Amino acid sequence: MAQIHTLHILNKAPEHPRSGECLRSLNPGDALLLIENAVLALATPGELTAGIPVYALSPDVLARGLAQTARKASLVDFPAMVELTAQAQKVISW
Amino acid sequence: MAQIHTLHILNKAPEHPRSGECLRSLNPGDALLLIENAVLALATPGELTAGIPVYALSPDVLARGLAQTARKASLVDFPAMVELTAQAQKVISW
Amino acid sequence: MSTLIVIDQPPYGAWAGREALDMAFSLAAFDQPVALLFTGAGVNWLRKSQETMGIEQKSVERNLSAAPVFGVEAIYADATACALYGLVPDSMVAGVAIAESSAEVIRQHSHTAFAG
Amino acid sequence: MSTLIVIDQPPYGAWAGREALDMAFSLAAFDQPVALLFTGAGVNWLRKSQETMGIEQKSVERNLSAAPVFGVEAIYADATACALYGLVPDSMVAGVAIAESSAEVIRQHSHTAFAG
Amino acid sequence: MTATTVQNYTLVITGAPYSSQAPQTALLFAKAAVAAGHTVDRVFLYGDGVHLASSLSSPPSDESHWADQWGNFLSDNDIPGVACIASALRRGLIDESEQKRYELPASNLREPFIIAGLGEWVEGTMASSRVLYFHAGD
Amino acid sequence: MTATTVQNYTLVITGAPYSSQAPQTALLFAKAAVAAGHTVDRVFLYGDGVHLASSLSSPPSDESHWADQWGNFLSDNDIPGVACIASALRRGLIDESEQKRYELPASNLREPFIIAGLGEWVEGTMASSRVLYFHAGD
Repeated sequence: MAQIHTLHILNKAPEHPRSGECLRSLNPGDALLLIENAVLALATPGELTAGIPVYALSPDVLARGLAQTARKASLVDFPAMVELTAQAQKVISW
Repeated sequence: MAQIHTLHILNKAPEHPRSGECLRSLNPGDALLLIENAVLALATPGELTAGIPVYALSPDVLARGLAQTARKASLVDFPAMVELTAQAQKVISW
Repeated sequence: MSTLIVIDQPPYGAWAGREALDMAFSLAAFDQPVALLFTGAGVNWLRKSQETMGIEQKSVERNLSAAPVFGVEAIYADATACALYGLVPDSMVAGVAIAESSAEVIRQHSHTAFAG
Repeated sequence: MSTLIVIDQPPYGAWAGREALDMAFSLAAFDQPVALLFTGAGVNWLRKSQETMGIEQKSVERNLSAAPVFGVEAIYADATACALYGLVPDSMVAGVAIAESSAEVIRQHSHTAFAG
Repeated sequence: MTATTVQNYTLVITGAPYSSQAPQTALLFAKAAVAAGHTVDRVFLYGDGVHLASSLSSPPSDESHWADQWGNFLSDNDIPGVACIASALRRGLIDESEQKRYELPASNLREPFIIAGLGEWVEGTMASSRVLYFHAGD
Repeated sequence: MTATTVQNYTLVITGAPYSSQAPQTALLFAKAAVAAGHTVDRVFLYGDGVHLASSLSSPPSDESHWADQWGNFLSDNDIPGVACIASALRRGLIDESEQKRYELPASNLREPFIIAGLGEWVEGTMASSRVLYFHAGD
């Protein structure tokens, strides 16, 4: 995993106003981790972000039946989520 | 008050996905009652609905400091809200 | 009186959708006419192959498949929402009717209750 | 470490915003640097002349006016959200700084906490 | 239907006090309905709304005590207040009989609320002429 | 900062069990963090998150019992679990001392949780290297 400045953890569905706020706040060097309802963004058309690494929590992806459509993100398990939060200099929970 | 087919009671802020769903579901003969967070729609630009009567619960309007800007709706108190629900043939709480 | 239960919240992230399903099953158990409408992010309840072991919740897929057996008259899914979330009949549980207009489905029922 | 408390939920309809305010006041009471950012529907916390008697809740207007006294370093309001809700400096409580970019405000703080 | 038709309301509250505005709006509505001569068939607490029936809620003395106010309103007007048993058990809202059955250390249901099944809601929809829902607004 | 840096986490949970997914995600995260050799300084329950500390929560036997699981995890790992007193009192989550002070009919705080002020959260932000929030997702 590359050095991450800010890890943005998003748990809101794409319709939620905070989801848009989060996506507009990403900067080069940041990373985005989708958990809970936010993994539904994997099912919607279009790219989520330009040039920002996107991760998605696999238990949440599997629960929502999205394992086949998850090409927009790298799937991570809980140990990898912990590792992301440890590596990032800063973590924001949206 | 004119005869109302369906009274739509909306309590969600304009950003909430259910707010848009509600506005798209209005039919001629219906009425819209804004309560709680939904009265914030009175502060936003543009019309809410075309040709549908719009009411707003005055205690909620006053609490949010919107009494001056409430030209998009007729203000009603709780007794008038009761009357609206009694007159309408059908009530939907969004 | 026919009741429509509307679920517009996504599965597993909140309980309101589950509890709305229980309302539908309860009406059916009392032989009251009831239908379900899934719209917005709520259509994701209808996706096949939900594997919930990793989040330690029960899958709702089986409940939904059983809805007709328990007397739920129809399961509607909003067409626009299905398109947004890439849901086609093949990727959805069986027995779902695609509704071009949620507003029209709502209009056809005398009583509407939303998930929390 | 400087903390930014972000409130994006409208006032009175939910408690999360109030409880986020308490977080800010609590940090200030412990002499920790803290600022508030209001964005989205949350900017409506900042409107003047909130008369809450009819909903039997306490107004938050006075609390917000007192924020600088209690040591909150800055109150930012997102410019786009203010425009959407027709908020101009004259219609807002005193001491609010309009932020052209919420993202920039967030970037300037080392710790960010959202209202529930 | 005219302005003088008396309605019989079932009110369903799904938002929790001190989390949503739902119980407050519902109470002010219920008081206005009764004052106007309408009846309230029952109040049904569902989902997070069951927290309204807690006997332990203790807001600061300068804030409204919604559980207290609701309890008094129901008692004064002989209106049944029912918390859904499935919602209540998950969320830790328990009457004495559930306390015994599940061997729990305490019970916390406020009078005059009772705990019962969703059938109470179904009956409400059949018995009343209007069913209104008070949801959380966020 | 390298992959082997040990972090000390403060976890803040603001979403309620059986209402949001927050307590579940937080628990699975906390277990993975401890398994990886990191430490959890404390878990702070705020807003609706205080319901996680209820001793009366009784989900159906075929569902996860999040309050039980959290209580066991905290005890097994000697991690303090603190429910914010202001959030807790409004929502009817009470320990024995608050029961006495407010003359309430019962208490319902689950061991090993304690009730304390927001200062515990402030201390957490100062003592730990990472503060993570687990909010409701709707």
